[in-house]
Amino acid sequence: MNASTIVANRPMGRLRKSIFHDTGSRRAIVSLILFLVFWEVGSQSKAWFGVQLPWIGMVPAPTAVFSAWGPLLLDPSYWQSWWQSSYRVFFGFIAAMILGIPFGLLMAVSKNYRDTVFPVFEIFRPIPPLAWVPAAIIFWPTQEMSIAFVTFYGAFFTVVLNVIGGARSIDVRYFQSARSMGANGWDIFRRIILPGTLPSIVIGATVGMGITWEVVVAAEMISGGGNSMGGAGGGLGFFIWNSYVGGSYPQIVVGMISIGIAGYISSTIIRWIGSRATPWLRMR
Amino acid sequence: MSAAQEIQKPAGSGMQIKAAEMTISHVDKTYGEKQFATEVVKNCSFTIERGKLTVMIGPSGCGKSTLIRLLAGFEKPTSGSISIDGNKVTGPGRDRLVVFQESALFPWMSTYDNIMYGPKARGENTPEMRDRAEFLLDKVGLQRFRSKYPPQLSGGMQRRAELARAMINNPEVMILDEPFRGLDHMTKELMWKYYATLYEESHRTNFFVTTDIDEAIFLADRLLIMSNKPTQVRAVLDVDLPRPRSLSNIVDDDRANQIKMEALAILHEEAMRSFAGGSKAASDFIQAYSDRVGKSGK
Amino acid sequence: MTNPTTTVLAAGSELNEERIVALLKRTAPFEPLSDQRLREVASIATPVYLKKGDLIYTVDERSDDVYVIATGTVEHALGPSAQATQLVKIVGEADVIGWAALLKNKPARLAKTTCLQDCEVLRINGQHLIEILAHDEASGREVMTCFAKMLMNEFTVPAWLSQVQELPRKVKVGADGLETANLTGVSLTMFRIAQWLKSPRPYLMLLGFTIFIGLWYLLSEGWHVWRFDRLPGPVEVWEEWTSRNPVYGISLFTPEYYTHIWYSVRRIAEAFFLATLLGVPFGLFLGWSRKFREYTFPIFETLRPIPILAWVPLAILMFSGTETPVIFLTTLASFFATALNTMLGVESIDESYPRAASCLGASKWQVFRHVVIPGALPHMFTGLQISVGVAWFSLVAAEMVSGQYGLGYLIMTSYTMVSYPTIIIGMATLGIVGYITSAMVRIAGDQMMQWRVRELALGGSQ
Amino acid sequence: MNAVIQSNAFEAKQRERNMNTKGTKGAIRIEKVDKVYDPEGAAVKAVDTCSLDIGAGEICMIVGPSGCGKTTLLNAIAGFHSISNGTIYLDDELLCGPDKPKAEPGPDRVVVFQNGALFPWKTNLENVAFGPIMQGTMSKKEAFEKARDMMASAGLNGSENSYPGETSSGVRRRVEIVRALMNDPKVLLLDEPYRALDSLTKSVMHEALLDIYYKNKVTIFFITHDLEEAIFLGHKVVIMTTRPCRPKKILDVDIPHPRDYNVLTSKRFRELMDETMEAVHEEAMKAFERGEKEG
Repeated sequence: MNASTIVANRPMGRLRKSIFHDTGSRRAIVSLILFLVFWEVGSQSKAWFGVQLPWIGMVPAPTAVFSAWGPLLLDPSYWQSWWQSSYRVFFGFIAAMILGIPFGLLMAVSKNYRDTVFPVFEIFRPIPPLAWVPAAIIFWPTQEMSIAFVTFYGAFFTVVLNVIGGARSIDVRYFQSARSMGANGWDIFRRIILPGTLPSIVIGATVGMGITWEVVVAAEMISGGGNSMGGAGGGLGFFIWNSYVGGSYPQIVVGMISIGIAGYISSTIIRWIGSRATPWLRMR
Repeated sequence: MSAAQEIQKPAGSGMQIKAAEMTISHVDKTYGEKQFATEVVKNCSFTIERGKLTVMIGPSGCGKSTLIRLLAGFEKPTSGSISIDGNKVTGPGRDRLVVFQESALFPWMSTYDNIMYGPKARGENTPEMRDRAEFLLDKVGLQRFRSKYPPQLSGGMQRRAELARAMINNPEVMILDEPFRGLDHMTKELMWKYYATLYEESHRTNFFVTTDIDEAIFLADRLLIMSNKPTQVRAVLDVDLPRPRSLSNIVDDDRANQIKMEALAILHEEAMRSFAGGSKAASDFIQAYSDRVGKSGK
Repeated sequence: MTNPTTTVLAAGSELNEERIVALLKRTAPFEPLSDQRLREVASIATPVYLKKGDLIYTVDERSDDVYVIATGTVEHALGPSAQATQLVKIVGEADVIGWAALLKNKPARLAKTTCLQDCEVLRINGQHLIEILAHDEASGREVMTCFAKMLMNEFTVPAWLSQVQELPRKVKVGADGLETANLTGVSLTMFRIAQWLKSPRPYLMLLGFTIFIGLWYLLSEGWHVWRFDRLPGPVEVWEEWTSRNPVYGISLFTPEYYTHIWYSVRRIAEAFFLATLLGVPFGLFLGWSRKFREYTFPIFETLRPIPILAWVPLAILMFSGTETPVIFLTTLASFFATALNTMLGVESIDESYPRAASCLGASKWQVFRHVVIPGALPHMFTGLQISVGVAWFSLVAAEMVSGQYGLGYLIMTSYTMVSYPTIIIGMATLGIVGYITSAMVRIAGDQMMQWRVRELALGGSQ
Repeated sequence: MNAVIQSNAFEAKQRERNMNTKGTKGAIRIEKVDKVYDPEGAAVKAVDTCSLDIGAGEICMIVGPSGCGKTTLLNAIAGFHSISNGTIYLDDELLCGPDKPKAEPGPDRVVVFQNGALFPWKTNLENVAFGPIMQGTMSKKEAFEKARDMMASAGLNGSENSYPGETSSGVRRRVEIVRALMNDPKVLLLDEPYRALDSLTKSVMHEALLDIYYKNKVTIFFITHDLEEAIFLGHKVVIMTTRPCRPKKILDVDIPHPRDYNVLTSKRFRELMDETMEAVHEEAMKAFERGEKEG
């Protein structure tokens, strides 16, 4: 074989390559199927073998989950739960971005402001957002507002920290070149600090989105579950809790998977917006 | 600046080239306080002559970058004065422009936007400026890459874009801090040619910092050899080689080699001098140097 | 400083100029000098006569002079701080000692030199010697080169960075020559504190806290602003917290308070330990073996987006009792963070490291042990820090929903019992304990990555 | 302290004696090697029918523009990459060929990497002793002892217990070369090791490398894009074409070893520079222009 034959073999090469690439996804499929089978066998162990396996034996089987899911898809209250949770996530998240970005930028730009505010900010940070739930319920007039507050709080710190980190990691040479080309403070803020911080804002938003979902679910479970606010207005977190309380165990898993899907979709959206906003990071 | 002289006006650029002269007299720069103070620049005086390419060479870590920050006005000297055409430098200004080590192109702007940054920032987004940007894009051969972002450009192209970004602002003094550092040797040589041509066409006042002796000799009109920390000028050599220069001529040329030897001798001595408190690079150098002394049988 | 033990005899001694020049000629560093220069050197040399056991100089004295030994032998013992290749050696005729006097920064003496016999020694002022050498650049340079070489051969770099705390007075000797380091640990810290107090930072910080607490006070207790009046104010909280006889039953003086803290901390410790034990090896294998990753990562990624709290009912179903579900949830949260970051750590290792190891003859397993694990450490510890934070997050949530005792439980029950100040006490305690645990992880990380700490310390100091 | 000077004289003599005899092992024969990269089916030819003979104990300098495929060749010899065609022999033993596209990496061919690959988590001494300990050819104690000796003879005593991150880049490069030599390799493969150094430090490093070479006589396969460096160090300079990479011109440098810095301004050196400069620049220009197209 010489060089020319290799080059001529390119289509073959491409085919081989694609098969090779496939081993990755094939293995993924294999492993996911194995996982489902294991889960099914484990859950059905009592029915099939008469011996209940520990832990996994208590989990509803995938077949039960799917059969419970079917009717739910036609149930408007299920979709209302989706809507409720997404709505809360959206507003909590937007609020965190709207307040967190300027707050972080201000801290990054003004040293005095940072020295004053940051220590106070730091003592709040290690307090988990859910610890705020009771205080929020006491303070805010409606339960909806207290959930929104805790949601906002969860994402806020991540966003602010990322903005500060991003703004402070901008290469000092960028400021120096801008200044030596005659830029004023406002121009530096608008054209250097803002775009320079954008990648970190995107990262902060992606992480913050994940946290928001965690918080929303928890808040819904604690407030909706603890208080009998009830009904379909509780969101997916409450849906899970309600299924548990009502004894319809397969629905718990349906709720979990739904939240997983919702979380995945929202972070994909954030990532997509992020990559549109930072085209220079998409090299080539 | 009123005292700046108009030297020449290359066809097509639509720019009036102004060139200024900078004087650095008895400048000291100290960081830290009391027993923690480090003197980086000490009693340093020299002039960057009008319309000439002054190259400063010294071992790495000798405080050249500090000097550049002082010249650009990003920092203030502890004592002494820096003036441009007789006016004291108090802060950064558009009469002086710095091109940095590695690339400092804004990664979030396309090549064209980067070049136009200066004019836009000053609110001079005029047709005249846009023409000038086009002219410079052609000049550095980046017309086809105008809408690419810097990470999409090769190292050599980034440096060329950076030169264009600096030139559009028509600075009276251009300050370049090891602008070709990090490029591979061959690309570097090509960049020297590019840069030398740009300089020969306009004869701005240029101040160029490097650690590479070949680069220095190829480019310089005047060569300042710096001492180790605290930085001072050790020697000034006039590089009186004819322009335009070509690399193969420089390798052959006896005069160029003579200057090179002269400069090397001073640099070696400088490294020697600093062995007690100097940079690591210098102490490496010393060691090899002393090995050589041993080798030649003394 | 003068040495009390040395005796300088009057002029007209046995060491005349001729002998001195002849001696200097034989002395290694002075060889390149011309006769005339040697004579100049001789003119500034003072002959000194010493008895057996006399001290020429000792550690930490000021170094002004260089000594050339004319007759006799001298024991040259370097102090422990010098980190020399050879601590004690005997020097004799035509040897030079005390060249610290020639160094730029004039470091203090590094060694103790004792005469082993009666000796004749030349004392040469270092400053004057350099002045003479400066007259004659070419050969002067060679003399200095020779000194430089002697220096390089004799010293090693001290581990001064790791000794900052113990050594009150240390001397930095390194590839970059000699310099006195008056930057001792203590004085440096003092200096930094002084700088800090001089800067506006501490006062601004104080201002920040004042504003925060002041606002809180005014809104809740001072002016009773709408809705804020429902929150307990700082005074009320503080009084409750430090009361020996708390109104709502929880304060610094009630054992119950510590029971709650103990429960939470114990759960965190258990969960964190379990998650690290499982997550680190899992993450390492994920990053190291492509096959392993392709088989297991999809499952990992399917489960990861499900919020931890969504697991609560399932956890209650799967595990009996109230304690195990809480531990399970907390462990699960930490596990994801640890495993993911460890995997990223392995992926971040520059491919030339495993290549270098394999071309030095390391087997696959050795590469894993010596390259993959240490290389992934920095990311791994970032992961562990995140993991502690996440653990607290889920612990509090889990304690609120189910479980007994613990700070989350305390906050929730205080809410239902309408003992509002206790809620704030619980939150503040959570903040403090949470901060301490993550600081502990950070310190452990620094301990395990000395190489990184030292690298960063150096980067910061230069 | 006279001893210092004396031992130098002794070493110099030793060196002169060694000078005339090149090493006896480590000859590399590269025959018609091709390498095609195939990312997503788009075949990119990195190396094209490349044949090259490197004698035992020779310093062979490979010059070519960045990204021309020199490193691919080095990776093939080291055993990090497979080749598509052709054969490579080391001392008449097959390293890789049609039936065995990828060589086994081993301690007989040690690579010094472009950005340095000293393990930052091990001290310099542990790094140097790494090879023998891994191979199990020495006990830990022996390995450390030998490492200490080797470092001392390369003028590196003093940095044994520092971590690489604490030492200067020049020292790091020397430690890395010593780490390679610890394994008594037949071939030393250097991939632009001095690229990131400033030119003063670089000149020091060249002499240090020659010093080590005079003591050890290993075959050196050295990739660079600096022609001056190539002629100063090499017995043989191979100028490569830009991608796909193939020898364009092979130059024997007839300046006698040992060399020192005076060589740089000697007449013969300048002649050699002249002779090759054009060829190199032609290729650099090609790569430069193509770099634009690729962008």
